[in-house]
Parts: sequence; structure tokens; C-alpha cells
Amino acid sequence: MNKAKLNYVGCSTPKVDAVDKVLGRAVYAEDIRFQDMLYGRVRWADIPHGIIEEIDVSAAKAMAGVFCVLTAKDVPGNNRFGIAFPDQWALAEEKVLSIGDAVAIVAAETDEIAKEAVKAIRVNYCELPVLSNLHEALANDAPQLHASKISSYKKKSGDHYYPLGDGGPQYDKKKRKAEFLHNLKGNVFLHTKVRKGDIEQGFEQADVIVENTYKTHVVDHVYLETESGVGKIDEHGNLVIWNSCQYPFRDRRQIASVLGISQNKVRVIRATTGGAFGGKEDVNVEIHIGLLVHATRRPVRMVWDREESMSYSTKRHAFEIWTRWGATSEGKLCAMEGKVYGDTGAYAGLGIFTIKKCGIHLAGPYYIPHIKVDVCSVYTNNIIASAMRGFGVPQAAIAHEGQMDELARRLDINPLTFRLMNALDVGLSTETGHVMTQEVGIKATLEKLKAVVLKDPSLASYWDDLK
Amino acid sequence: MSVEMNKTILRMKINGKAVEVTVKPTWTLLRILREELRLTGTKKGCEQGDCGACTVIMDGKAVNACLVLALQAESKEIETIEGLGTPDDLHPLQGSFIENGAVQCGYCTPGMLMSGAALLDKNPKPNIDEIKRAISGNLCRCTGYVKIIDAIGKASK
Amino acid sequence: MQNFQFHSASSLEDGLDYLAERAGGCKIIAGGTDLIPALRKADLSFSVTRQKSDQNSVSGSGELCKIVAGGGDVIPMMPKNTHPDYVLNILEIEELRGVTETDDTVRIGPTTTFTEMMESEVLNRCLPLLVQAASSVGGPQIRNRGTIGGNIVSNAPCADVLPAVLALEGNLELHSKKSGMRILPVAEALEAPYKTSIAADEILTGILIGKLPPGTRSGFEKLGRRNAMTTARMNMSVVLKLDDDGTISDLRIVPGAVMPVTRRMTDAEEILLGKKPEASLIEESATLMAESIFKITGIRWSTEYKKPVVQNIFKRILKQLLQDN
Amino acid sequence: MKKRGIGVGSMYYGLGYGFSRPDIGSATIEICEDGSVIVRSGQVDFGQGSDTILCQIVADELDIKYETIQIITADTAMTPDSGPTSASRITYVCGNAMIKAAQALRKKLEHIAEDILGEKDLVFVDGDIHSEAHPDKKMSFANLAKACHLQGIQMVETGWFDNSTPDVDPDTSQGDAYSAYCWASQLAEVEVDTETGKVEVLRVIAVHDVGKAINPSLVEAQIEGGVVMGLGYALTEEIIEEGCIVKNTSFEEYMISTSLDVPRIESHIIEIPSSEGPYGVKGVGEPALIPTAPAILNAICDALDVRITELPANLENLHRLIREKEKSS
Repeated sequence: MNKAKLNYVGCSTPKVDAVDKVLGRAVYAEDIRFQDMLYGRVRWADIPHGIIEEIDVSAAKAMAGVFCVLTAKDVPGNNRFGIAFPDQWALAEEKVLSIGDAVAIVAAETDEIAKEAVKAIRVNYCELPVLSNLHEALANDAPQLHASKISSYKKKSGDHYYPLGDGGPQYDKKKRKAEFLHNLKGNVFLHTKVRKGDIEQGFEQADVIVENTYKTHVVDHVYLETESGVGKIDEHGNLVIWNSCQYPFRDRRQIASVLGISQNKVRVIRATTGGAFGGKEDVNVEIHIGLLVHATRRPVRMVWDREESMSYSTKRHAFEIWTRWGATSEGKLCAMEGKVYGDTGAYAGLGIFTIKKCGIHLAGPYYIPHIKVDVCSVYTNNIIASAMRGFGVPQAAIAHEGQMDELARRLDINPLTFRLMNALDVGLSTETGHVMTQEVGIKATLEKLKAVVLKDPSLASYWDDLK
Repeated sequence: MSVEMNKTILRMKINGKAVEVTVKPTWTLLRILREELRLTGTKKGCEQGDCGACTVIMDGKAVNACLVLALQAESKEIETIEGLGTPDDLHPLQGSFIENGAVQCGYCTPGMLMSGAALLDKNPKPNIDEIKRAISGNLCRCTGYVKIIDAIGKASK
Repeated sequence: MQNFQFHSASSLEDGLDYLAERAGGCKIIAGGTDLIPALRKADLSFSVTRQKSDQNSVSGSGELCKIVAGGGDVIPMMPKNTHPDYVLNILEIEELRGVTETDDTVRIGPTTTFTEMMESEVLNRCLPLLVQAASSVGGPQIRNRGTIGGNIVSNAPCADVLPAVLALEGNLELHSKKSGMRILPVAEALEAPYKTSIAADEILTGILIGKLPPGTRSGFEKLGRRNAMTTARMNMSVVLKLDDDGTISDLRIVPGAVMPVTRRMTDAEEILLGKKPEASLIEESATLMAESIFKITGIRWSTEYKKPVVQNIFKRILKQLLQDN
Repeated sequence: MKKRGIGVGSMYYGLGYGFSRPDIGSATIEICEDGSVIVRSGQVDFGQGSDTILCQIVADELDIKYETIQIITADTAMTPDSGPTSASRITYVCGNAMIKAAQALRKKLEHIAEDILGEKDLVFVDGDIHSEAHPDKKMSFANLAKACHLQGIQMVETGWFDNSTPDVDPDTSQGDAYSAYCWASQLAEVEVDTETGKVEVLRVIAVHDVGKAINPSLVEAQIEGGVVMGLGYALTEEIIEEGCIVKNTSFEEYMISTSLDVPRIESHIIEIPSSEGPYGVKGVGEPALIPTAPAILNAICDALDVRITELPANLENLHRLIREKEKSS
């Protein structure tokens, strides 16, 4: 059996979707319209933290053209959802923890009426103190935002969720207990430890130590297409939702649970998606569309305005990373210690994994024999932070690359050379003790950069110490 | 609550065809195109002129359809992405976008193409700076613009 | 958007008639780059739920601020009740558009777009400052719609073209059905942020700018966070005339986006007027300009940044103008 | 004054989920009677081009024309669950699933073709099959497909690839955390206006070890887009929350880069194959963005001799550092 040469793999074949896209024919969720379609809108929380005392929807319901107004009591299934674990309400019950909580949803004949109806809903709150950053959330006297026992969520949620996200074939729940704080201590809900070698011995070998605290900020994905979807009941009585997403199967799981129907009665179809970058992993419009279609039995379209997308969509985490690096006078890294705190906002989302991934990549692509890192995920009342392109590693890289340049400067070694001297290689181990095989590419990328710099006088002139 | 208001007949030419449509004074050209005429190739990104996803050509000039009140388009000639080319007869820019990998999620693509077309109509051989400037009102989050600039440059050769 | 009636004026007379009867509740629309975002924002479904935060934003970090590229403005600083009953379109009035000149004056129709300004032979020859300012606005689509008249009458603190018009000592020609025509120096028209002394029944019919005497130089710089589609973090327009012996015989300094209402910095100008531009005097002028600005605005979070930077930008424009021989 | 500098940023990135989280990819491939092909996979292409890449893989695994393949994705009623599009995993995980399905079909196709042509050592090329020894003994893929259908052969196959790894030690996080790693280094050249704090990124050189570039243009596109997103992360983008409320909710207040902010970007692709990825593939989607901000920050540091530890390096923050530096020296 001889296979001829590869005809397509390795070639810059034009994209399969390009023709439709340049003709303006690709169908995004908002381009879909059905007869008798209603328009959905959300009444968002008015304050970031407070107890809901009263929701009065009577005026909204009485408006001509309004088909339904739903609040928590109208949720037929389990009102809880969330990717990692169900700490979010589909429609806020008892309290709001973030400005991005939905208090009520409306379906109306036109988008204009839906917007008016949303405004006509009256909500009274008893305001609670707000935790707006890591320091406030970690203070001893900070109010605890979520229930102490995560198991209390689990009981309510049925069995569609796994405490640490998606479980896994070799996943040992008992073993993970130490990491995942089933009994929340304050607002820290995950504490991951990395221990490699002997940190004290490592720093004893160090001739130069650099210590810094890096603070990274919150950013948004800014996909050009805002969160959007359309749903209807199909000819078999199943709920069908076209949306803009990254994983329709997980959307299905969460929609079915909130509606209290089986997953095979829900069909999620990804419409052409106008960018995502991690920001469309979490549910946005899908559950609300499901609820509104379920209640009205009519097609419903829901599209967030840009302002809603910027205000309420998930974000990249703000981190505070304290880290201390040691190197010998010969320029070999010998020890690294770090404390990583990530602000995941009011809900976990994928924040558990994002923050953890930052901590376990803190050493960068370098061999360091002795490492101690503690990673904590922290709840605040900020807007939920979850997945975004890079998933915690961009923040880690800002810290490790800052440290590498500082060490190189102190040691008077060219920064590129210093990286080459410490780059991971076959036989060396990563921060998490993974011993590398033949696939390590970091040195090749640095060597290539070096070659480009040396060949280009305008770049080479910056570094007379690069040889 | 809004009072039902007078609707007015708007007449304009879209992609060479005379069009008559009943509109409310508050509607924008973008809404007319997408929801009334179902020309959904023109995209809605921000509705306040910040992103260029809804760029169309009006009387020869690239404009944001979200910043034109529908009634301001009375008697105007509008070109949208639907009028730029067909599968069998792609506009050179469309072919170049496909060929040069300038399309990713595609949401900025119609607006980019209309800005590119407005540029080439006026300046058939633009240099790189002119191309960059011509699409500087069109945001793209996927491509880093590099392949889009390249594609417009190659289409003009 | 809330309901309104729309009228497209076929002539100035038609427009003035329409306005005379509905002055109170009527907004004039030209390019729409200011008005349409304002109408839309006033009507966002969640703006109501966030009133509290919007108020904070006005008093607190109001400077987060900002202004759309085309001169369009963000709601926190914009009057809240942008709900006109009538909207009058003046874009179809032919006589309000275009650039003309006489021996000593340039006349710019208010609905002349930024793109048309950039392409105007007259402006490129006589008033390049306006061309520079216009080309710094937004992006192509905004410049194809946004107009010089809109930039002036909106009186946004971060306007890009308005400071240049001030530096050129522009006059506004205004018409109303009731009082006919009047001329108003642009400096006198600017009352408060987003507010001018133009009466509700008046239409701006022309911007009149005297041609600069030979040898007069002008400079403009806009500082934004990015290189297109950006609100001015600050901008600056400077007009300078040197006599043959090198003394400064005319100087106009107008920084933009640093004060609630854009104005000329006459105190700083006076330090250099009639003198030779020595380094110490330039320094003194720059310092006084910054102090005058922050006397007006008070100290804000951004003062720490803006105070030195506005001086730096002034000094480098001046340096450039002094070198241009 | 304008000051220039250069800086490097490097990174590694554990591809996929690791830590024993389920990390599956799946696909079905169905060959129609006329030899055209339908591929179904639950994965999502939100613009990056995974649909294209999966079609390329199928075309080469079956040695058919790319144009004869139709791909249907991300429909919970029509396609098999293939995990989320995240963690730079789609080409690696779903590509493997695709290869498995294609190879299962191919084995059957070869078997039938051998029977029909009465020859061993067949060559499949571009929709045709012929004998290596006797090139005149040949048939079209379409005819072969028809023959298979007439014989009642199962012409739909599922590929399933499990990329899950063993868990690491819960107390120390030591273990083989991920199945594969991606590697990248970038160099940025910047110019800083010390009078305003404004940074122009002049040039970015990006070197990425992607294992194997199945579609080099798409790899470059990922790198270019990532670099520009990284540039925004370092310099201009920032969500401002006051009292837990997002204050900048529009594109005029939250500034991503425009075409006029983009530096000259040079992409260099390095191919050191992974052992498990299809054709040696690693990933690039996320790695594209990761080294950019560090490289820019290090370049600014090179230009100004100030270390930035708080992001973003926007006008105000940078100018403050410049002033503090002036004061202290």
C-alpha cells in the first residue's frame, strides 16, 4: 500500500468557508429569522451585590406586544448552571453577586417593545458590601460570596455536574480534595500546589535573586459578533437553538438541565461564529432563549448589544503574581517561588482551570530544578472571568519573561543568550516534572530569532553582546 | 413606551435596483438593510460607528450604515456586499481575499471589502499606507490585518 | 430610539421654517456621527438599570470619557435626555456644503465633511491646519459623514477640528427665521460642554475664517491611544507668525481635550508675544498654559499625566514651527 | 524624545486539557455512492480554519480531491461530540480522530480495489487508483465507491481520539501533565515617545514550533492575529471596573488595534514533530498571542530602562515610569 505524496497537508489551501464569507452569504445567528419570531431581552442586575427583595413584573407583563416575562420562579428545571460547577443562577434567586446576573427575561413582538418591557420591571434590593478586587476578597473580614459547602449546589443540581469540572477517566476525586476546597475558606475556592525539588536548597545555590509582583489587568475578547442566538421548537417538538459558540454539546447539557428536559430533546447548532477567542465557551444567550421558547412556544431571537457584551461577557482574569527567581553567577536558573492569585469574578466559569494553568506555567519554557508555587482562585463581585485565548498562560509569561530579562540584566548576559542557556531540552523536566522527549522546540525558536537578529544589522545593533 | 408612529415610504437604489420600503423615522439604514430588505451580508457590530462591520458604499463613499438614518438615504445609491460579486463572477477583491487568506471569522469581511472597494474605485493603485488608512475604520479581531492589507494590495495589481 | 418626526429640508428657507415652529424639541442632523449614537445610547435597555453608575462616571472618572471618533460623544458626558420630537436633516441643502474663498476669507459650509475638507484645494492652500485636524478624525467612514459644523455645534470637550477653528479665529454665520442672519465668533459660541449659545431656531450656515497673512505657520498634533478611530487624549492647534527680526508677532495656542470647554490660552500666548522665542520664555509659556488649564479643570486622576504632556506637545509643535523656514 | 528598544518573549503551552480531564476528538466520514465525501465532527470552527484543515487531512488520507469533501460540524443532532474548541487542541485531537476514521475506510477501499483490479500495491492519487506495477490497471475513486456500495460495504466510519492524560500528584502537581507542548519565541522592536508615553511597535518577529503546519497560511494568520491581540493586551486594552461595574463598554473606550497600529510582522514556522499529533502537529491558536506582550514589555524596558510590572503599558502608566526614572537619576 503506497501512499502518494501529501497533496493538501502542508499547503495553503483556501478556506472552505471563504467563498460564503466574501459574498456576505455566511449565516450568523442574528441573520436567522423565523415567522412569528419574538425578541428576547434581559433585565440585568442593577447592583453588583445585594439581596433581591422584590421583583415586580406586572407593568412589563401588561405591555402590548409582551409575550412573557420570566423570573427565577418560572424556571422549570434546575436553576443552577456553570461549566466547572453550578454556582450560577439562570435567573437570579435570592441574591445577585454580579452586575452580569440576569434577574428577569422578556420576549416581545419587537425588539423595541422588549427593551421597554425590561425597563418597566421593578426590582428592589437590599445592597450588600462589594468585593471589587483580590485584596478585598481575601481580607479576613470579607463576606463570603458563595455557600460554604459546594455540595449544597451539587444536591440541587442533579448529576449533570462534576465538582472539578468534567471529571475524567483517571480522575481521583478523593485525591483532589486537598486542592479543591469543598469547604470554602472565605472566597478562595481552589488552591493548587506545585512542589518540585527543594526550594530552600534551590535558593541557597542562587547568586542572584530577582523578586517582583506582576499585576495584570482585565481585558475582553472583543469578537466582532456579539453574543447571539435563535431558538424554536422543531416539527418533532424538540428545542433547536442556533448560536454563536465554542462547544454546542456543553451548551446542550446546561440548557437541558435548566429546562428540566433530557439532552436528546435539545439540539444546539452552531451558526457561523463571528469570533470567540474563549469568550463563547460559557453560556450567554442560550439558556435564556431556551426558557423563552419553552414558555412561549414561539421562535425567539436574542442578541446582546455591544454594550451588553462588553459589560456582561466573560473576561480575561486579573492576576497578582508574586514571584522570586534565583540564578547562579554562571547564569543557570536554580530556584523559583511564586504565589499566584487570580480574580475569577463572581463565578467560577472556567476560572478554576485558567488560574491553575497560569500557576503551572509560571516557570516558562525553562529548566528550573527547585520550584514552589501556590495558586489560588478567588471569588469577587467582578464580572465573571473565564477562558480567553492563552488561558492563564499570557499572564504567566508576563511574569516569567519579566523575571528572565531582569536576571539577564543583573548577570550582564544577553537576554536571548540567557534564555538559550536555560531553555528546556530533551531529558529536562518542566515545572510540573514532565521530563521532555525529543519534541522540545524552544531552543529552535530562540536560535531562529538569533539568526534573524544577527543577519539584520538594524536589529543586531541593539545587541553587541549577542554572539 | 413608544407611540405607534407614522411610517414613511423610502425610495433608494440598492445594488443598482430601485427599492421602495416603508420605514419608521427612527430606523437606521443598517436596520432597513438587515431586517426589512433581508440583506444580512451587512453586519452589525456596535451600532455606533466604531467598528465598520456595517460599511456600505453610499453615493460612492464608504459609510457606516448604522450612522445613517434610513430617511437620510432617500434617493441615494447604495452598494452592499450582496452587490459586489456573485459566486461565478467574484469581484477581484473577493477573489483576492479568498486566495490570500484574508478571511477568518468573516464578520468584518463584508465591511472590509466595501471599504476596499471604495478605495479601489477612487484609487486603483493604492500603496500600503493608503490601504491601511482606507480600512482604518474597520476593526478586525482575527487577522491582525496583515493578510487583508496584502489581499487589497494584490487585488489592485 | 424613541419616536420622532423626520424632515429633510430642501432649502435653507424650508429648514428655517421647520425649525421656527418646532425649535424646542428639534435636533438638527447632518452626518449623524454625533446624534445617532446619542439617540441610541439614551435608549439602551440596560442604561436605565445603570443610572447610578453613569452618575458616578460623570463626577468621578468622567474622563474615562469620551468621544467617538467622528466627534460623536459618549453618554456619560452627554445630556441624558436626547429624545427629540423632531429631527431636521440639513444634509440635502446644497448651499450649506463646500469650501469657497474671497480675497481675504475662506467660507466653509457647515455640512462639508471631513473628507471634503481634506480634499479641498482651498483649505490645503490657505488653511492646512484645518486639513490636518480633519484628517485626524476617526476613520474614513466617519470622515465621509462627519461634518465641520457638527464638530463645532456639538462642542464636545475632545473635538478635533473645533480647536483648530478657534486657533484660526473662525466666525459662525447663523440664520434664523425670526432674526435673520448674525455673525458670532466661535469662541463666544462655546458655553459649556455640549452646549453652545446658538439659539434653538438657528441654523449654522457657514464658518468664516480670515486668510492668514503670509509667513504665518500653523501646527497640529493629536495624541490618541491608537492611530485611528481614537478619541483625542489631547490635541493641540498652534498658529505662529514671526516678524523678519525673529520676534513673535502672532501666536494662538488652543489645546483640545484637556478642558470642559475648549479655549485659547491667551496668558501663555502673551508671554511670548512681541518677544524672541528663547528657550526660557517657551518654558515659562508652557508652564503657565498648563497651570491655567488645571486651574479650570481642578486636579483629576489624569492631571498627573496631562499636565506635563500638554506642555511637551506644545513645546514640540513650537519647535517644529520655529524650524520651518 | 523617541527611544527605541528590542525585547524577547518566550513561552511554552501545554496543549489540550491535561490533568486527566476528558479530551476527546471525534469524526465520522461517509463516502457517498458517487465518491463524494461527507465529514461530520462536533468541533467548532469559529474562523480559525479547523474545518479547512480537517478537510485537507481527509483529502490526503483518502487521496481524493479536497473539493469533493463536504464538512458538517457542531450540530448536536448530526455530529459526534468532539469537545470544545479551546486549548489549541482541535487540529491535534480532531485531526487524529479524522485520520482514524479515514484509515478505517481506506483499508476497506483498498481491499475492494485489489479485488476488482486483481492487483496488489495500489496507488491512490487525486481521486484515482492504479496499480504500481501496471499503471494501466486503474479505476476512479467514484467507481470504487459505487462498487463498495453495491457490495453492501459499510462506507461510514467513526474516528475517536482520546487525548486524556494521567493525573498528576495532587499534593505537588508533579507528573506528565499534558500530552504535548507548543513552543514559541517572539522579538519586538518598539519606539517610545518619552514626551507622551506613546509606544509604536515597529516590528515583531514571531517564531513558532507548530510541529507541522498543515496549512501554513492559516498558521501565519493565527500568528498575525495573535501578535496584534497581544499588542493590544500590552498597550491599549483594559476593561475598567469601578465598584464591579464595567465602565468602558464600547469600541471607542475599549481600544483594540486598528490597521494603522499594526507593526511589520514576520512569521517563521518551525516544524519539530510531536509524537502523537497528526503529521507531528502541535498547536498555534493560543501560543500566537502569548509571547507578544512580554516581548513588547521587554523591548520598552530595553528602550527606557524601566521594568513594567503593572499592565497595561498605556500612556499614563508609561509616562509615570518615565518621570519617576528621570526624578531618581
